[in-house]
Amino acid sequence: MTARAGQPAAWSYWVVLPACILLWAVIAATLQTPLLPSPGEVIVALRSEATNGQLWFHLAATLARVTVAFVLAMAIGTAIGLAMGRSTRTNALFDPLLVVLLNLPALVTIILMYVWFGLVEVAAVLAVVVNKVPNVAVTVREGARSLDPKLESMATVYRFTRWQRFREVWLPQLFPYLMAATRGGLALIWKIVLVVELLGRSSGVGFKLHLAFQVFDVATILAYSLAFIAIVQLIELALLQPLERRATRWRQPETAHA
Amino acid sequence: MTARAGQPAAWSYWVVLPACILLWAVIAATLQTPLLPSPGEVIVALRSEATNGQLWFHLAATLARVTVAFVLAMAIGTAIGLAMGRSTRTNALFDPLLVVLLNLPALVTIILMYVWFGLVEVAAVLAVVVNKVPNVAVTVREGARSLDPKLESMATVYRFTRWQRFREVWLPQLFPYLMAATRGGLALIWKIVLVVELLGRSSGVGFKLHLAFQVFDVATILAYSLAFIAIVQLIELALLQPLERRATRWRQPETAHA
Amino acid sequence: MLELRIEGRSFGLPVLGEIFTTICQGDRICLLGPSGIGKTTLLNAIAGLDGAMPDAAVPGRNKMRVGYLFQEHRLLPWRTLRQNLAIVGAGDADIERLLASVGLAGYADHLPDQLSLGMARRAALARCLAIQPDLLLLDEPFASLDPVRATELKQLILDLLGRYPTMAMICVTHDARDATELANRLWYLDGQPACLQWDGTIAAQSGVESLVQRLRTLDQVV
Amino acid sequence: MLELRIEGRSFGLPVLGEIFTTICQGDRICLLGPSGIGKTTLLNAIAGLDGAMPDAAVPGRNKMRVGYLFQEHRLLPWRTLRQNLAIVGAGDADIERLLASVGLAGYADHLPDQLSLGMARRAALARCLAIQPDLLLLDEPFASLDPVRATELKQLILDLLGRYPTMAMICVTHDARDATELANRLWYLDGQPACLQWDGTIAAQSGVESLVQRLRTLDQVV
Amino acid sequence: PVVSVSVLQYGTAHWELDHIQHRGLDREQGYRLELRLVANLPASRLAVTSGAVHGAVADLLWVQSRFRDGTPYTYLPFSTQIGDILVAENSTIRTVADLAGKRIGVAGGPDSKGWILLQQVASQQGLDLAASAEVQYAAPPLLSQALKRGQLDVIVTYWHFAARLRGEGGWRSAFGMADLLTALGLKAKLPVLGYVFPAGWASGHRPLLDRFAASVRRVKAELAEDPAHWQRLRPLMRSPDDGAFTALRAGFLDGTPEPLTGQRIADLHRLLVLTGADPDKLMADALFFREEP
Ligand SMILES: Nc1ncnc2c1ncn2[C@@H]1O[C@H](COP(=O)(O)OP(=O)(O)OP(=O)(O)O)[C@@H](O)[C@H]1O
Ligand SMILES: Nc1ncnc2c1ncn2[C@@H]1O[C@H](COP(=O)(O)OP(=O)(O)OP(=O)(O)O)[C@@H](O)[C@H]1O
Ligand SMILES: [Mg+2]
Ligand SMILES: [Mg+2]
Repeated sequence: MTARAGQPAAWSYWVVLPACILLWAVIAATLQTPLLPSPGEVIVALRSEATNGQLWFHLAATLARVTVAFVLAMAIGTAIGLAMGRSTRTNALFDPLLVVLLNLPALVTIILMYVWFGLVEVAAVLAVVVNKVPNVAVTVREGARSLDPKLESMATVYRFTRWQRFREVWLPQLFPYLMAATRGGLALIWKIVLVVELLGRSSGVGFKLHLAFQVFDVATILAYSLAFIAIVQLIELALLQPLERRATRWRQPETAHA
Repeated sequence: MTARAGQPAAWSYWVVLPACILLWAVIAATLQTPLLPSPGEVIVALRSEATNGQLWFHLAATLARVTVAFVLAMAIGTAIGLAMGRSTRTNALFDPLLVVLLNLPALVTIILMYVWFGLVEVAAVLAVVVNKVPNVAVTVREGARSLDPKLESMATVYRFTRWQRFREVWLPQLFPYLMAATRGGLALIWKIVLVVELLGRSSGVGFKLHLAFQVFDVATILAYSLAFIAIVQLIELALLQPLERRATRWRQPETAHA
Repeated sequence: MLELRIEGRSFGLPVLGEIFTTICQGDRICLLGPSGIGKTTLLNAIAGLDGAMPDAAVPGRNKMRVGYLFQEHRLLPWRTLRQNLAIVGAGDADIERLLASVGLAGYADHLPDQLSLGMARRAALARCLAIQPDLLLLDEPFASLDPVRATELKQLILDLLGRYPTMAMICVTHDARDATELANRLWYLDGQPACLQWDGTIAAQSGVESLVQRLRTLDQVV
Repeated sequence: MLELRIEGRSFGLPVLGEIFTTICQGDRICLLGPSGIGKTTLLNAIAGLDGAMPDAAVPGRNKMRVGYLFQEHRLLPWRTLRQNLAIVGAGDADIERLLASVGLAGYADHLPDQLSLGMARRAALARCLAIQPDLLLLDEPFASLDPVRATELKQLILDLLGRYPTMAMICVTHDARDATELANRLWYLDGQPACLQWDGTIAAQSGVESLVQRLRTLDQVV
Repeated sequence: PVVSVSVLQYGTAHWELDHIQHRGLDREQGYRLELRLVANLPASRLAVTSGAVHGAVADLLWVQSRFRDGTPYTYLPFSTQIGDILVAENSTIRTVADLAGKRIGVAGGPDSKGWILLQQVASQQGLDLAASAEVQYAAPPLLSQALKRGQLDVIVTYWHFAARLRGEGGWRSAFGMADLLTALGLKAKLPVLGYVFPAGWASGHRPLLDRFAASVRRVKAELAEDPAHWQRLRPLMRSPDDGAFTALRAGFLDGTPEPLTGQRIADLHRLLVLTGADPDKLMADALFFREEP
């Protein structure tokens, strides 16, 4: 119910997470089980992986896959979502296919891709893209459906070019949907990449996670997960949030104050 | 660019999918490899699983898990998303935690849940919920951020109760975001349930899929996948689309016609 | 009834200056002023929408029922007129009666987007009257209306004010004639930051011409 | 310039009836009619927004530049006024000049939501003039404006029309005075479905009173 | 009393445990065997780790690494099958040295014991396989496919995946795993797979475990004696065709371990050291289940 106030203090980003880590440390210290390593142990694991170079190697491999797959999936998914959201005919035609692709288990696409293309990088990335595109499309479609028809007709009267219409009219309205797709998408892609790597790659965080999982080395599992999460957190703070602030500044016109 | 015309003909839903199946049949017939079974073979596999009762047993198990997890995840995720979207303070506090939870690999949560709670149903469902909630929250948060402040102040002046504000003002505006979360969510949950079943249950489609994977029985893999997809398709046609039509009718006021 | 103590409002730049005055029961105030001067800002402040006014300073405001006709209609676009009125608490019979009184009989089951702008504003006026407010805030109620409709609505409001003598009204308008017909008190907002340049009573008999003349002088002074 | 052949428009129920007329270069038409009768529907049809009019029937419309002041402002809320004007093709100097001419000098870098409604409508008018239209469609350009501003804008439009004699204008208004001052031709829309009850010229010398009288009679006839 | 064991459905251990249940070998010994079927190996390990079952089938290296991490398990031998190194019938690969420069697929990742042993032998011959060959880790079914489609030259995989392929015809072992062990100076037929039970539970239920061990011994004997029993198990082996069926049956029986002796335990310790275990932290002798004489 509270109005969206101005920019919150920078420190407020660093309250809950540290508190959670503290809680984790306390629980870990009480339980004393190898299945819940303490934050310290995780950092030790992280440091050892970092110094022997494994961390960088596998993280880089995963990041490369995530980046390529993300860019492809967002571009294709947005195009499909727009087309389906703007035309009920197109939607009716392709909706059943979308539902199928959306719900095809990652396992299935991964197997099929590996089997057809061999255990190669292209197959891995393709499997991820096939898994993610329907997700983006479904989100963007909802956005395309709720585009404001009043601004549409304004754009028609003033003869906006296709590019202007996309950039000036659609994009700002689709922005929240694209952000949702980006955030959820980054997470989803990385999770699929893990499975892809687990089943048929010899590098990447997924591969390492599985090795650690074999021997229940939870500390290493967490170390690798957190390393990746730290990168996402960085993307979030350095890229997504500034972008979001810039793009939604118009939404928060100052409210009157005494 | 086309305007959203009226309701598309019912047949248009049944063009592309059958065409794809036909294409599949043709490719399968030309390739003649067990790695791409023909639609016929998949149906035979489906029928045999159906008659020996396996299909129903495993499908029911999976569906039950999906349903419970879905309802829980949507409810919790919506509440969190709303709270974070409405207050920049709350958002700043919990955003880092959300990013962590969002990007925690399913494998990690599943292992931790199973290890802590044992291989019980509760752990399985909980693992899915933990995986899905951040996703819903991220989507709904975008929706909550773009709520119209003009209607907010109208609701304040006319003293809407909390419930009225939620139901009459917020829900219709959040609807597209909730639909995106529902569609993407059903898919995601079912994919996580597959992994959850794989790792620690003795029933469910995920269990069956992996058994089939061990011997590369692609026909059975596809049979089970498609059985579930058929159910989602049914939900889509019988529930989601009518709901969507009802809820967005106001968006498509008739346009003038000659 | 309401003691107004606004120390100023600003959006970065100051918009309203100090405004101290009292609104009494039965006051029918017309608020005039150039476009963009701060009339809507003032109404929002009175309705307590900007959250800047300490509620303690206004004893009783929380119990006061405010009917606010916004400058845009702000009907819920996903609800029919009937539902829009029912949400604020109007009964079924009331709804039919109110819609008929603003000339929208038969439109109860239309969505706001299925109406013309003038019709939607009339529906919003009906909603505003439906809650039987203690304080009626009207932001240009007769904009987008043809003269016949405008006269009808003016009469409707006058009737209502006559029926509930404790009700107070603040009505933004740009039309001196509206002011003389509706109001017994006039606020003229102008200046940088804007203050009430004129807060006085209007004698019903003083003609439109003299008011227009008076406003014109004010305009030149500021 | 434009031959209007509307066989009727309906939203389920018929709204417009048959409207056959011609708009010539230099025509300054004021469109009057009760609220909710179909004025906006007619403007949309002329602008080709409802997609119902076969374009072949209107030779040259596709090359015609239409400047449409919608009843709501329809500025892009995420763009400043400067950007909103630049998108439709206005140069930097033009933007400053146009904004100044509608009384918004210094507001070029404001967002539409940072303006009052009257200011936003003036900005929309500036956008409408920025494209140097062949046909100017104005849906109540003076609503929400104080008399001083309204007079200024009226003068601005008159100047423009004088400067470009081939430009045609259709202006919806509810004010007979506006009509006599702006127009040389008058459309009166009324009826069920609505048709042009009156499509005639206005002699500049015929006073407001006589027009008001005339409209009143029309009102009673329909 | 109950002994619950988590096994891979259709896995090799499932065959004998199912036979125990079918023949009532558990009740004969005065306990009840409960099976918890899972779909893959990690699930089985997770089950025993989280305490959902008493025991599971695991390999020795895993038990050792869990021991090192502070979770000891009692180890009861199940099979001596280490895995297989498979090439096409017409392949030129016949010795370890031939592997240089080839595309090798490895099941289960770099920790799999067949692969570790292979590397040991190769390095004795001065060959660094990890560097000189193109190694690809993947799930066993994917490897079988990749081999068939010519995307790999040789795969190091689990014995039953290999048995199926050999049963189909067209594939052969490049060289015996047993040869690798002898090349490393180890006895062949070391029990590298076993039933594992948390050590704490095992010491508290020693008599029960004895009875379980007895029924395991019985079932192996019965399966070896009478081929007819195998016909009933055929669906559990996923109804293989005759070639694969024979290969699977032979492979299973071939893997039957001898009872553990001090000598064998010492051999197992040497094997562990060879595969990289810390010699100072080897599994205690007491953790190797030795039947009462
Ligand atoms: N959200 C906002 N952010 C910044 N400035 C604002 C905002 N809202 C209003 N203003 C400024 O406050 C001033 C007064 O606005 P207000 O809407 O009160 O005018 P008004 O008198 O109602 O005008 P009109 O008759 O055109 O409706 C304007 O100059 C406007 O630019
Ligand atoms: N989208 C729509 N769906 C259904 N009916 C509509 C729609 N738009 C307009 N109408 C109907 O068409 C009629 C004419 O509407 P229009 O907006 O053209 O009126 P108008 O003359 O511009 O009125 P105003 O002066 O109030 O703006 C109204 O009765 C309205 O109910
Ligand atoms: Mg205003
Ligand atoms: Mg209109």
